[in-house]
Amino acid sequence: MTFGAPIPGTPVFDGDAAVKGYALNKMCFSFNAKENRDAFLQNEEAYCDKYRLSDEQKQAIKSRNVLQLIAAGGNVYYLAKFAGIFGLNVQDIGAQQTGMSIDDFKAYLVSQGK
Amino acid sequence: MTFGAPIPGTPVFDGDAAVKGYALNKMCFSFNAKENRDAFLQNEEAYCDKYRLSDEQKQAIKSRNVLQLIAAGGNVYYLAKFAGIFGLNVQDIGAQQTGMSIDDFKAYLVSQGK
Amino acid sequence: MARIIGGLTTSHVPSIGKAIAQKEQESPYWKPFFDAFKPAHEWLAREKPDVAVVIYNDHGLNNFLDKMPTFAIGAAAEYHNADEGWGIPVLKPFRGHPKLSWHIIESLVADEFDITMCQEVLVDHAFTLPMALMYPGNIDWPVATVPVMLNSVQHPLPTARRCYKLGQAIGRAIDSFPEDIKVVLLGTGGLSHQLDGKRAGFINKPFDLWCMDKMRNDPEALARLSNHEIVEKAGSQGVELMTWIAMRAAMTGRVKELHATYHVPISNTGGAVMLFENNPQPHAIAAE
Amino acid sequence: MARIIGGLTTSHVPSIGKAIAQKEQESPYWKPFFDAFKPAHEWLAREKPDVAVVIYNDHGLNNFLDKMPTFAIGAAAEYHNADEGWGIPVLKPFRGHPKLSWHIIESLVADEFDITMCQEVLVDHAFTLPMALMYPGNIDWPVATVPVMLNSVQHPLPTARRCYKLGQAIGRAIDSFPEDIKVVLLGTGGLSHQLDGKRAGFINKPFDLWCMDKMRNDPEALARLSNHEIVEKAGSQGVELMTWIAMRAAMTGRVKELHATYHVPISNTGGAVMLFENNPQPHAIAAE
Ligand SMILES: [Fe+3]
Ligand SMILES: [Fe+3]
Repeated sequence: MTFGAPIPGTPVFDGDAAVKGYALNKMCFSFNAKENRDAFLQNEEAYCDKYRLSDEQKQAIKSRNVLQLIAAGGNVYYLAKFAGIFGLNVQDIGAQQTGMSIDDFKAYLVSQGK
Repeated sequence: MTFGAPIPGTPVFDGDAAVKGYALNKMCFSFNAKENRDAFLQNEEAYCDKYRLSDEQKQAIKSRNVLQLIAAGGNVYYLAKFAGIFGLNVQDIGAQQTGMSIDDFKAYLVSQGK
Repeated sequence: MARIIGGLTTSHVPSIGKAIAQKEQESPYWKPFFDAFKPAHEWLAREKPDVAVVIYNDHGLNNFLDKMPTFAIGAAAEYHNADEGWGIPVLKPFRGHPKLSWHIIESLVADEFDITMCQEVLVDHAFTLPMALMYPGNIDWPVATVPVMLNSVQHPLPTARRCYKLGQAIGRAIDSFPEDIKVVLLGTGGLSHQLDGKRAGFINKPFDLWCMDKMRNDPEALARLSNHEIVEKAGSQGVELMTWIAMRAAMTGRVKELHATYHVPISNTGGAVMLFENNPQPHAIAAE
Repeated sequence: MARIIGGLTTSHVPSIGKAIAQKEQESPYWKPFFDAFKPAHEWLAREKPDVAVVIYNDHGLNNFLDKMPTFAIGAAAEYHNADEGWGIPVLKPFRGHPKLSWHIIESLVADEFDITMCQEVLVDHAFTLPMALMYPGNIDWPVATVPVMLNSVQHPLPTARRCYKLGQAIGRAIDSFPEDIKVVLLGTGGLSHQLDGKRAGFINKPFDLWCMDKMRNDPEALARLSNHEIVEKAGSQGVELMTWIAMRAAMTGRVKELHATYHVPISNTGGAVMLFENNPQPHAIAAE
């Protein structure tokens, strides 16, 4: 039982990822609520400890690096709520993951409509 | 779409009951936690108000009457947690619903094994 | 008997909510997408449906990994929107239709669909924004609603085939609802997009146009796609196509396309809108 | 390859927990029920399964009506028991087997079962007490576990036929798990009982004995029961029979009965225990 051949550059959030990322995703799910976003901003480390993040996950949170967060088991639907704390939208995180500037990433999106 | 012909003396917890009983069952579900059982015992009316029980449901809670609680939309799996607050088990609530004494109800259970 | 009068499929992205709040509907970036709904507005004003059955995917507002349903259906009297963490205005509550919800749930469970039944649902942007696009101007929602959620978060996802069958079963269930109401179907999601990984930003216009063509002429072809094929061709969030497939399969009558728009990009997504009319089959008319 | 070595079905009632806590196993009331597990103890000591797949119904500890799954499967590393409101001692946590859980979930979803996938489950007395009956003496649990929950609370309940098919699909999934482990199945619930309404206290010994006979010789017959028939004949909580049906259907090999006990009452319930051995079919052996 597997999803099939890996698709380059494309994470698949399967059972292994879910097991690995549970604490991280649970924390990110909590960011639906403003009081939790505020609590995170007030004391980031304490908040990560409360959700029992692994060292890899804490490091990934500290880095704000989406690819690292995914490698640590993060699911993009929940990670988007983490990004939201910093006012980052899906173009911002797209640019970060692809290594493009934001303008280049937006131009890339437009180019695919031609 | 229905469950079928009514079976005498046998409630069926279907969608209609679920809609009617939601607040009541939600309150009873909260009784899994000791602090909620204690809060109920401390101020029963305030606790019922917090869960927005209907007047019929409040009355049924006040009466401790299981048939009334079921008529008000209660589901026995959740109501059992309400009964638990008073140390009542399924023989106690069986006796109450059938109008038997507890000894008679227990004897009835035994008689069905003959 | 209830009657499915038609259906609308649309992309959803949170930034639509911001565009509405900031009144950017006429900006060069947003105009092509918002304009796509004008034919729907005319059609809705004329047809006046009573209930919208909204097939969508939750993005982590209502459902978490502790208890992730494959298929979940709301059966509440009211549904609330809530903060999703991105500062989009929270929209007004939506009326439910518990009787229709329970009728659909009973019919589906009898048909061997293993539904998660929900008496509370926080509806997210994938539900609220298509409603706001259909009924603009912050008016009181003129329809009751039934939310139907398909898992798009946690693999294994339901197969396209299973979503197609779910749609067919929903269609049968609505057709057999005894009240004389008009139902509009919504399918919200897709088309191609990918938010995560080094392939983030991937959009596949040829595949999207192929999907739209199949929606018109050969929806069964969509049911034959594997999940791997969909992720490969439509991106990891392109799996939201499942909502389109289920909605299309739920139209049980003769289906006529009234409108279609495709515009890239809206946010990171292939922005697509299709509007279909559904005319009951002769046998369905006979059964009324 | 994984191998299903057999299965045990048993009634569960909260008062078993009290009887264990108060060491009443030898009392006249409880002895016939607790004695029924002695053959299971010998069998388990000899066969030493690695994992128990526990098919049961939650009674409102883990699942509420806000989000009530038809079929839910745990996929966590550990499962905790908790206060259910009746003062039964909370039992020690149970080890999970996430790999087997996810394998079963993937297989079932591919087979068009619409599973709710759970990375946290509070396991209730229907899970914990059968484990305590199988492994008495407050020892460290010698098996990992996979919880499988069937909805018995909110109608529409899954049909007996659907539960039978679910069991078959679970059996196929376990048979195809690549690790060399031994799996024991548990089905916990029933038999006849009714807690609510004026018919409370209803037990149907002839029907229970018929069910036990069909478990032995003709499990398909159980799959032909309608839910209405089950409620009528087994009482409103007699629907927990579904857990027996699913567990029996999951035994994919040649099944041999090792033991059966029926004793009325335990609490309000027809107290039944059955132990089966499962010998892989020739083709299953060939596939190993
Ligand atoms: Fe989306
Ligand atoms: Fe039970």
